[in-house]
Amino acid sequence: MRIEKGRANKITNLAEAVNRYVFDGCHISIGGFTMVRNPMAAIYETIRQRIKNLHLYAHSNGQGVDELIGAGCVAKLEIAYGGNGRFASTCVRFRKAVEQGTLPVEDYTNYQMTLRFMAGAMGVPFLPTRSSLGTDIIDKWGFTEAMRKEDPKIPDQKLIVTDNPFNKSGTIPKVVLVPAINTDVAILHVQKADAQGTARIHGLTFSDVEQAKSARHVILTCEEIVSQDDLRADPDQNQIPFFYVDAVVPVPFGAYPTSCHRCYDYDPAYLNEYLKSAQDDTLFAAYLDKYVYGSRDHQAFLEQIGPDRINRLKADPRTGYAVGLDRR
Amino acid sequence: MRIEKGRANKITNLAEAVNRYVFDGCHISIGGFTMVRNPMAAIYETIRQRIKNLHLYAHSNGQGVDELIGAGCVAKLEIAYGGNGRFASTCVRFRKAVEQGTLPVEDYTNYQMTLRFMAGAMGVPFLPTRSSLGTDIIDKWGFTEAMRKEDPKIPDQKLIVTDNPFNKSGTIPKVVLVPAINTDVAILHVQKADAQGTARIHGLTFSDVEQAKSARHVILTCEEIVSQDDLRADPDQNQIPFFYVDAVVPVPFGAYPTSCHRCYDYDPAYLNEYLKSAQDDTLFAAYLDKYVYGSRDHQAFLEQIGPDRINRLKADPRTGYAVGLDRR
Amino acid sequence: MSAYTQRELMAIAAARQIRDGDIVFCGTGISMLAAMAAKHISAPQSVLFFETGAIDSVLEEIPMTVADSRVMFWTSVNGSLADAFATMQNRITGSHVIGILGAAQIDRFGNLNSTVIGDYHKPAVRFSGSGGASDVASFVSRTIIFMQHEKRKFVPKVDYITSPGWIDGPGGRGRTGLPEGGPFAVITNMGIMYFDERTKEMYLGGYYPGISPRRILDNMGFSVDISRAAEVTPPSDHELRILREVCDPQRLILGG
Amino acid sequence: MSAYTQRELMAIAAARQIRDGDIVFCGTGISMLAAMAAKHISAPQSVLFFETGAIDSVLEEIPMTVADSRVMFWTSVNGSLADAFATMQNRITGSHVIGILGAAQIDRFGNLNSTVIGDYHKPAVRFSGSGGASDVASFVSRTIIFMQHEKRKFVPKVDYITSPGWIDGPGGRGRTGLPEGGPFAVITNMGIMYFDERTKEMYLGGYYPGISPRRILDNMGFSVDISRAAEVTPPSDHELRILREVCDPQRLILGG
Repeated sequence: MRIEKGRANKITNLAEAVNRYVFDGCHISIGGFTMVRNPMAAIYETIRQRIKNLHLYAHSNGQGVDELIGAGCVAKLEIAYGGNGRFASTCVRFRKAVEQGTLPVEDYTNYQMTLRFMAGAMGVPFLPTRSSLGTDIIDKWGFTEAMRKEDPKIPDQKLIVTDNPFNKSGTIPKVVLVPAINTDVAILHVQKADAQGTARIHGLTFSDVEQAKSARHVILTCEEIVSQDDLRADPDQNQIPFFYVDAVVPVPFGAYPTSCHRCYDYDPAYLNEYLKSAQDDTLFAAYLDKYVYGSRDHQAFLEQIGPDRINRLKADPRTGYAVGLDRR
Repeated sequence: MRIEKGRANKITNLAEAVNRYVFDGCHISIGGFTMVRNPMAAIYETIRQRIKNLHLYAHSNGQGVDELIGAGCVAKLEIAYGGNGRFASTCVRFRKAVEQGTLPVEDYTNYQMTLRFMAGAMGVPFLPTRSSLGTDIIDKWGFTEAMRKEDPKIPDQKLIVTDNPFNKSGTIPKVVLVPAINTDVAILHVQKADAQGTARIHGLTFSDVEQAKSARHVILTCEEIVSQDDLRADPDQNQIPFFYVDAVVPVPFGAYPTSCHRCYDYDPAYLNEYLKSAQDDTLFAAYLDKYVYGSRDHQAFLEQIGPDRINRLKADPRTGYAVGLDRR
Repeated sequence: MSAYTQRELMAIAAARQIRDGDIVFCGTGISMLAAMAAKHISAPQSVLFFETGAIDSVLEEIPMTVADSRVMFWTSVNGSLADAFATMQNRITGSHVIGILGAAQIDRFGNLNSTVIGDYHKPAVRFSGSGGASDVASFVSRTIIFMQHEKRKFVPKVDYITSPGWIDGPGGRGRTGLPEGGPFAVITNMGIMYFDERTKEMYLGGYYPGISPRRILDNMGFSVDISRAAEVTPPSDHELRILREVCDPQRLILGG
Repeated sequence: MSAYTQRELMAIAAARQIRDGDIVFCGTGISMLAAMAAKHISAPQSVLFFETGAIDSVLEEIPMTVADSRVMFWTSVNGSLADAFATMQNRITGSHVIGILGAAQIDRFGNLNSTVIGDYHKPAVRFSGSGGASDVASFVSRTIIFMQHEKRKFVPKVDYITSPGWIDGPGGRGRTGLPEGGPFAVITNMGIMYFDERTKEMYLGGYYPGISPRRILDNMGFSVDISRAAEVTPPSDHELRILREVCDPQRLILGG
């Protein structure tokens, strides 16, 4: 780590970062939530590099998860919510893959997935919660015994219900223990980072910080590289220390078509077009060819979308989003 | 809570707040760390109101803890560190009380106490850690079985060492489960709060946020009451939502003689004088008479200290502390 | 009194269930709209709260996800998922949170399915899954549920229990180790169902103008007591104006 | 070569143990001073890290507590106790943290007592207790320990194990369930002790100029191997200048 994660200048390009840290069969998580602050540029680059068999962990990453599944990059999924807000009550490529039986899924809740990342970040094997007692989230396991045996990275049990050993008052009879997640790589998109990798997220952090700390390697894409002094003048506002980070990649609009608080909004037109394409395999293949494989990089992708559409998404400084944007 | 902790204007005076929420025998925690951001004004008011038999929880609150113990307010103590930085490798009144056998103490580590507040805040009965395995922190209990039986607020076990039920990889064979703390009241001193109780802490938060969320009632003293809009213009920087808070008390220099980041430094002269007085019961009684009982309120206390000394402690805006202060 | 759509009526019916001062956990869509409407109509002191960590949001525009930048505006605190769920699991704050949820299936005890239709391992239909729904249903004091009134959705036994209701009736939650609290009301396109204090079973509390209790029973896979049902007061012009002009002028949630 | 005090020598001896790039957990006092000196002399890339949540502090003045505003200045991140300890318990970052601790008693395996002298329930002397020391000693890869060389402090058996060392020797930590790693060096007022790779027992690695290994043994409650001991190079003028002029001009830690 002294070499990889130390004070070195970690700025690199996206193709290089993805090529180095995202590999066939790796265990991975991505930051953001539904159509907000997903590391889309890195996700499209992963698809472009045709990296397969990912073991993907997510709480509610709608758009990023659905595109990775649709492009055939995902072999196993542990997730809480396969939807995308108002743009997809259930993500279409996710739904198709599960209904066709091609994608093994393990279901948890958003809090359980968050606690699992937190446990990994804390270096403990599990964390307790009272969530989902009495439900099929406890009783029904998506991953078979065999799958759990053969992959040393997956815990041998989905979760464990146990009596509360401190149950003196009797108010909390039982808890659910959820196992830690320790990924090979986490990819996050943030507003600001410096060359060493200290990062500042504006707005809600979701479980991005826990994801970064539970991963062996961290790729940060950011809207803007700022000077170390800019971030250190008010360190209360920074969330990720540089020594957790391996690669820093400046990618303006790197979350597009998802939103990035204080920078730009999600693109309803794109998300609606995606939803239409996702319904049909031929249309979806054409979608990937046009926007993902058909773009050399994120810059080229944005050029396809065109500056007019992009500019309409720019955030209003008072609110942090594009006020009055037509979101139909 | 809708009544107590809702949107009401919670601004009150310190005598009223302490009288209402700090009672004989209550379980209490205070914010800060060693001689930094302790809620000293509220602590002196608690001493002044001669509230006794407190069950006090602290990780490393040096000055506040030692004054409460010295004034005879504390019946039981759960703590990690009874020191005060360079001003007392071991707090003197704490040391005397324990050596004289008048103060039952339960020893934990700083991380364990932090996890215990966090468990209370999260509403779970315990949290796991690998800390202190193989030590006497595990084996030796300060509170007797009888004490633990008679007080329903104390868990029946200090902590529990258990096998890791997810021990597939064998890397983490055992964990220590530390029990949640749920206090009757937490008292914190912060830099900024609004009338509803939304709070912003500048600099390190220690375990103040977890303490607030694990308490039934919260008293916030603050350097400054600011408008709701001031805090809401950048909510990323606020840590405590108003609905956790019961009372908001504006007390400039409310942490004095401890420090408050960006506002003022600790007062070495006061802390050295305190240390000298603490060595001797007669001197200490005189100390309490002069500074605590001898002051009508915190304002009167500060007047005893005098504006020259106070002004020397004022923080330099660049660093947040009093640069070049004589700290010998 | 002006005409209104079913969706408008549902949003208003739910909004009326929110007490002033409640901390309201909102999901995406109509649940958010109901909370927003209540805030502007009958519960100005209520707190809009999102699982993503936004506490006491000021919604100048309707969000399209609980993570939308629109929920981050002018809040008391912008935190994280961990903070938000801890606030609901917390014994003091959690008891003052009311949750609004939707689902694909519901049974007589208010247990919800939002995961699969059919066998979990070979689903005929796959839905989004829990998200934060099971957490909320586990932790908070009262939940309000949005449903479409159809036989295949009100079923004797849900295909998969995603979010716990009253489990199997009186004492059911206690036996599983869940905190107290549970489903309070079910708002549908035809009426409002409540749960009996004693039996924890669903009963018809109200039917919308022009819809008979009988017709509601015809749209359920199990029968419920209709003896306590009364006609629901239709939305007032004021309620409709707030809903249409203040909350969702683009009809993003209300639809056409 | 200029004269120097014992404390100055101890601080420099400890500073020399810090590798460039280490994440250095600092306690209050001489341990902080040693880390600050190393940063200015031999380990400019090292990270000063405090249990209070300050990460990569820029110390323009020596702090008098790990919570001092001086540790909050120009950091990478200002967090909380929970963040700081998680960073040490974390399997990836924790393995790169080196901890510097002090204690009242130490045994041959580097187990430390900073809690009581005598019976825990009726102590003759009460000390501060663990603070973060037991956490650090449990989690991190290497710890450096400051001690005064006295018979009553180097004891066959400590009165209370506050912070785990190598427990009872080879495999001891594994048997208790602790992570790998453990005590690395003990810096005293007379010399430097290391721990044998195989037996995990303390041995004398270095003695200060003018102090014989024999005299060191006379000041210990148990005997150790002295066959590997060499004289410690005294502090250079450069090291002393940095220590005195840059790190602690008020001699707050160095003393008179």
